[in-house]
Amino acid sequence: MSEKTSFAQALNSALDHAMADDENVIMLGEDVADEQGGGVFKVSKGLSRKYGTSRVRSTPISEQAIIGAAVGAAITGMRPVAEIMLMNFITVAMDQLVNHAAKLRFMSGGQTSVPLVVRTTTGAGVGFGGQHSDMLEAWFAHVPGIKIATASNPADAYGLLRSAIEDEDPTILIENITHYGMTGPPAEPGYRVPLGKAAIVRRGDDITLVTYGRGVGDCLKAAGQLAEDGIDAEVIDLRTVSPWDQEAVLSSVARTRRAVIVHEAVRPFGAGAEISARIHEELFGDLAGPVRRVASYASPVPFAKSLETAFLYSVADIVQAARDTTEKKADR
Amino acid sequence: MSEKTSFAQALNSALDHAMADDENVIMLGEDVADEQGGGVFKVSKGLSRKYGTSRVRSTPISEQAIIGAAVGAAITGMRPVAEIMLMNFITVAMDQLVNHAAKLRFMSGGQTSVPLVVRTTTGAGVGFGGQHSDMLEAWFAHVPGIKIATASNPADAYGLLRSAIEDEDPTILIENITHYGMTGPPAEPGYRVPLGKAAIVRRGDDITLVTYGRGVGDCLKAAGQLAEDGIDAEVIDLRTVSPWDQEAVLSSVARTRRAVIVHEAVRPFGAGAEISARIHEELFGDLAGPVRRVASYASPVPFAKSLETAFLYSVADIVQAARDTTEKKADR
Amino acid sequence: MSMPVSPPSLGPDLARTIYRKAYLINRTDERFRAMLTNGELAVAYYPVRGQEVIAAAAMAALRQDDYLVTTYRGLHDALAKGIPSRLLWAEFAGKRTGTCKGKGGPMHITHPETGVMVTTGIVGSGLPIANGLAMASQIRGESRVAVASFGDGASNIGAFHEALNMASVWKLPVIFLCQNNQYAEHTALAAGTSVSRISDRAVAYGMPGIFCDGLDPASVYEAMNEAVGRARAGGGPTLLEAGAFRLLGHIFGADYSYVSRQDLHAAEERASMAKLRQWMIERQVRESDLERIEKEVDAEINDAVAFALDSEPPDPDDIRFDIYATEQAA
Amino acid sequence: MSMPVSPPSLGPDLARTIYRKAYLINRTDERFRAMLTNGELAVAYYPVRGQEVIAAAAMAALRQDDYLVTTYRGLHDALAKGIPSRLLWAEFAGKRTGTCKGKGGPMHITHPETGVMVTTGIVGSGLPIANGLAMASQIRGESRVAVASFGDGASNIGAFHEALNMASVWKLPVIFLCQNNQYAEHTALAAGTSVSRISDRAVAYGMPGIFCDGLDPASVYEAMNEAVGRARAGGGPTLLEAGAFRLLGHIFGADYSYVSRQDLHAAEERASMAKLRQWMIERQVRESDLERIEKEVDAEINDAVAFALDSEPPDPDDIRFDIYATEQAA
Ligand SMILES: Cc1ncc(C[n+]2csc(CCOP(=O)(O)OP(=O)(O)O)c2C)c(N)n1
Ligand SMILES: Cc1ncc(C[n+]2csc(CCOP(=O)(O)OP(=O)(O)O)c2C)c(N)n1
Ligand SMILES: [Mg+2]
Ligand SMILES: [Mg+2]
Repeated sequence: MSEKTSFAQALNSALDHAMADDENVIMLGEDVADEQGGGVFKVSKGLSRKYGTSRVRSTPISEQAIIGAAVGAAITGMRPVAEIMLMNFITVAMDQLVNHAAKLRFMSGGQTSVPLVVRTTTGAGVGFGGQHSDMLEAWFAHVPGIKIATASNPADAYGLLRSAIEDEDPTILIENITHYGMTGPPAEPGYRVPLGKAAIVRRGDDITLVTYGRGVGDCLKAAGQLAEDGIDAEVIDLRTVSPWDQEAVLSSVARTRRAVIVHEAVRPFGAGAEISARIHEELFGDLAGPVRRVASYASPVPFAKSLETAFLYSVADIVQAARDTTEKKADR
Repeated sequence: MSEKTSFAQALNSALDHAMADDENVIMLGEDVADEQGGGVFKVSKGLSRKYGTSRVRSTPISEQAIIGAAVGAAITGMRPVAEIMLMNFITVAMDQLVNHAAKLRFMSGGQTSVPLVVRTTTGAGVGFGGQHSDMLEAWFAHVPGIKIATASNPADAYGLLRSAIEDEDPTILIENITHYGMTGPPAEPGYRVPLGKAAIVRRGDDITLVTYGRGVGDCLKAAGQLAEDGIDAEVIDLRTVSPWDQEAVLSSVARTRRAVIVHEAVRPFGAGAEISARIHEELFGDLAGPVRRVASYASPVPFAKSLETAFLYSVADIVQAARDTTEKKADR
Repeated sequence: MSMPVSPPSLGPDLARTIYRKAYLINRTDERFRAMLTNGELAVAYYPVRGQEVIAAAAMAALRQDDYLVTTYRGLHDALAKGIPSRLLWAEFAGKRTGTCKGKGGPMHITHPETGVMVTTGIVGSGLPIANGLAMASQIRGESRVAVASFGDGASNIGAFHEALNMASVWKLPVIFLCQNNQYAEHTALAAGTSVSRISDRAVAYGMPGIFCDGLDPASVYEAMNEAVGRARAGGGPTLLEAGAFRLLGHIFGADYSYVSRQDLHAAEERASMAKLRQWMIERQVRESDLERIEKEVDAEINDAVAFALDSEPPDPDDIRFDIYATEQAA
Repeated sequence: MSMPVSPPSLGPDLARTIYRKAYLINRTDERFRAMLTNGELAVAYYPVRGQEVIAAAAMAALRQDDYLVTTYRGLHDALAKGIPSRLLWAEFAGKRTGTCKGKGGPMHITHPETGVMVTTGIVGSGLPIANGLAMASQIRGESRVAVASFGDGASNIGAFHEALNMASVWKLPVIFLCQNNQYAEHTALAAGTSVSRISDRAVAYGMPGIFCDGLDPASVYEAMNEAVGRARAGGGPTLLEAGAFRLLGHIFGADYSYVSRQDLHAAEERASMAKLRQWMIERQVRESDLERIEKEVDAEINDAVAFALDSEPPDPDDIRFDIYATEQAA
């Protein structure tokens, strides 16, 4: 148990254990079965050999049919895990997710649950350019009935995926493409990350950095630099973007009186806007300065390295925003 | 010119005049030609008879093909106006809009423009239920490269549509399904509503109500009620949701020190969050109280009248939020 | 359209069942439209007149536990699959006693007990979902089949294509039932569709493509029965097209002047209930049986209408529930 | 696959043109992979080895102002359509001097001067866009045609279906060129596709479906020429499938062990440049001409590589431009 595990291995174990525990768990997606390589990021490696190609199905290139099949199976009580290779490809399956998966419980008056999971990956920084790198969590956060989450370390990836599979509602899990090789302590098979619950990954008293996914590592780095200036930052990993843990965030910020929200998605109309708006709504009189947001530049994701770097926010941006916020307070 | 015109007629005139002025303007969508009724809301009535079915094309039920064809034509320099009958159907065409229309200019290094317009309608209140009523403007506002706008009266509908057609970038125009019959003064053929520019539709000093589309009428009603309490509300019609007129909003709120944002879309992660976050970011020290948001209930749109009414925000909600904001100030 | 003598499998018992369903559909549709006309109800409604026999005969080939996914124009399918009239009427009227507690409405009827799993308002989206139902049955080794009912216009949308290809590759127990009523909203078939027979598209998926006469109970029943049998036996999917003609405008109240009075009268004549009645009598169904069925159905509808009108609308507070499995803070 | 004597339309001039294109593609692909191997470049790259002749011969049937939409696996198409090597190499290397100023990269090559309007990374999405190009030509009364190039796996996605139906109904001047290389990523054709010949799907759209041998310049050229001629003459779209075999893994560096060495060697043999050379010589192209072409092309590539390597990367500030027509506040 002291061995380290990679993000990809953690996901693989979560799928493996979930399939072993519950025969209603099935998988489908492009190239996910072993004959097709066990997933292009090897997350489903070995699973079709172990559980058969009836339960682990490589699909045609047909994302609407993939999600639709998952929806149909889910309302009969199965727990499908569908893989959409890259998040941008979810754009061809929005109807099944938004008009169907998210709404069938409500529109049926509670008669049909849609306990499906969509795993997908994305992220800038690997040179995949404009159509393979987008972070679209804010779209789904705006859709009542669906949940969206993303892990920042292998153990949480395990725990979130298992929780999502066991959850009665449709959940989208975003895996950051830069994370697969990241290693960390493995999770026990019983480990679950409850949906909707944030984790305080660093305690601090002077400012709250609210983030998720890739932002967690960056915020921890920023917190280290801020500590050198005597600024003691608390770092919150939301883990679930929607529904998000308002209580954890608000109680932290009520104490620190300052907050910076960090995410990889472009800033305008991103998830950070809701979090910022809520903090101001609830803690207006208590804040020492405005909540800041650090996010990527509002353009499509560029190809050339120099531009991709200009696109992505940096740790320095977080540090700067945090300093601005704390200085603002000194001004008042 | 003193005659009143309906919203639908205004849109029809805008299309008519644009097609007369520029032969690159074409239309496509389900049932838009006269043989198929001139559009299910009659917005394109008479146009195929006038300009021919080569320029005004009824399409198969194929939203990906509709938007794709518009994208292809646009990059050759045509100015296609595509109709997506109801906004929820845009979910099957997200790829063409988000991965292509929004990005081709950037990804081509500026070689190809995508001057297309997508007209679509939606809105709760007419009993169309969960899959025909969603307001999805926040999704597109989060996509750099695309613009999204919506009018609140017939003349603006004319002016916005004409501007959008003449614009070099892809623009989505949302028509509220409850608006088609609304009448108002017609626009002169030269009238344009510049994209990205808000209108102050009521001047006031005590609070700024920021809204668009259906919210404008409701905010004006609320402003009337607030006036009875001695609260003088300014009402801003954003008209373009993205890119939005930050200057107009910020300079108004800088003066009134209070703001309420109103939209029909559900509140969480809606467009109001960005506006709220920006106001706080820019005017933190000047605000008399937190910016409030009034929006619809975070559920799918229900069918039964009693539930649909519970879903939609009401004028009373706006009044209440405005009072809360002004009272909050008294407290401090 | 001729009405050939049916093979023995469609005997009087089955014929009676089909007549009961068809009559129920026909009367329900008419009653509903009458109530819309006189203002007792105000709901977007997609009439099913002209397609009664398709639903009645096709669903007669299914078991109660077989799955169905249908569309906004789905009253006939839902009734034929067996949803109790009271529940359906109450949902159409937006009442708390309806199948979906008034939350879904006519476009989103769901009733798992009778296998009606999804009714969708998005053209074509039911087909991929039907695959999922069929896949669940296949994985579990059940003999249940899934049916996706959809229109001719829907065969032009991407979801149709993806669903048929996937069903073929996986040999799913699913029947794609295309009710070709010649129109997609106000667009005639040829103006939007590159083939005149939707079932010809089956070639592109390596699956059987069958056309049947949607006015002939035997033609529909036999074709459906064969497709269902193949699916249950592991033989994979079928694209089954039933020819019909939409006898009313797309949606209640819509213009329908684009069809000539003459063509319409001829179509109405072909699809008349009197003709169906005559067909039943030729199939050895007794006149007295038909009369009994009609009486029973009329009473069922009266009862259902009264039930729906008497029922309470949802409480505004109901909106808080059924969004997620556990209630969330707003 | 046999290489029959071609009809007179493919004479020595055209043969030389095709050879030049094919050789350029083959050498560029090889050089690019060599540079990836030795670390001079680090880019996601989808090799085109085995599909050189399809692009070379198909694009030889087009005019420069005809439109092309291709995919991530599009190096061959882009070169064959005529994009200057320098611009292409510079874009692949992420330089400011590239076709797209380094903003697009290899997956998004655009060069309107040579008709390369869109290169998409989304499977199938190019087909609806090609319709739009063709529609523009049709409305303007031009004789330009549009070509959508895509893979076998793409024929299973919804956009393919919608595009072919629309093109047929509107008789658009578009050619759907399916390069069937037997694989979609790591999924073999039969594992994902319900037909073994993609061109058989044309029946579902009432359009001609033609299969040609993607290793035979004459077979490809003749089929393409016929389709282009039909499109220019107002005869509507064609689904043209060119048979091939992907000679390398899906993406540079990907596992390809799932194809047996034996099958792979046989396929490599069939698709060897030596064989193409031999074919040229049989077509009365002189050895000395081939040598001259090869020398010129080798020099062109050397020049382009040097140009790309010497060019500057984009300035970080360039990100602000080309998002909207007029620069916006961030
Ligand atoms: C994706 C999508 N596009 C458009 C619509 C609007 N619409 C509703 S019904 C309809 C026509 C469908 O025709 P067909 O499939 O033949 O079914 P029918 O109504 O004739 O039963 C259209 C276009 C929709 N509901 N969904
Ligand atoms: C909509 C979508 N789904 C999935 C992918 C990932 N993907 C990239 S290439 C590819 C295989 C495509 O196969 P094929 O169409 O045969 O083209 P080939 O790569 O063989 O040229 C897949 C699945 C994608 N780019 N877009
Ligand atoms: Mg129809
Ligand atoms: Mg392929």
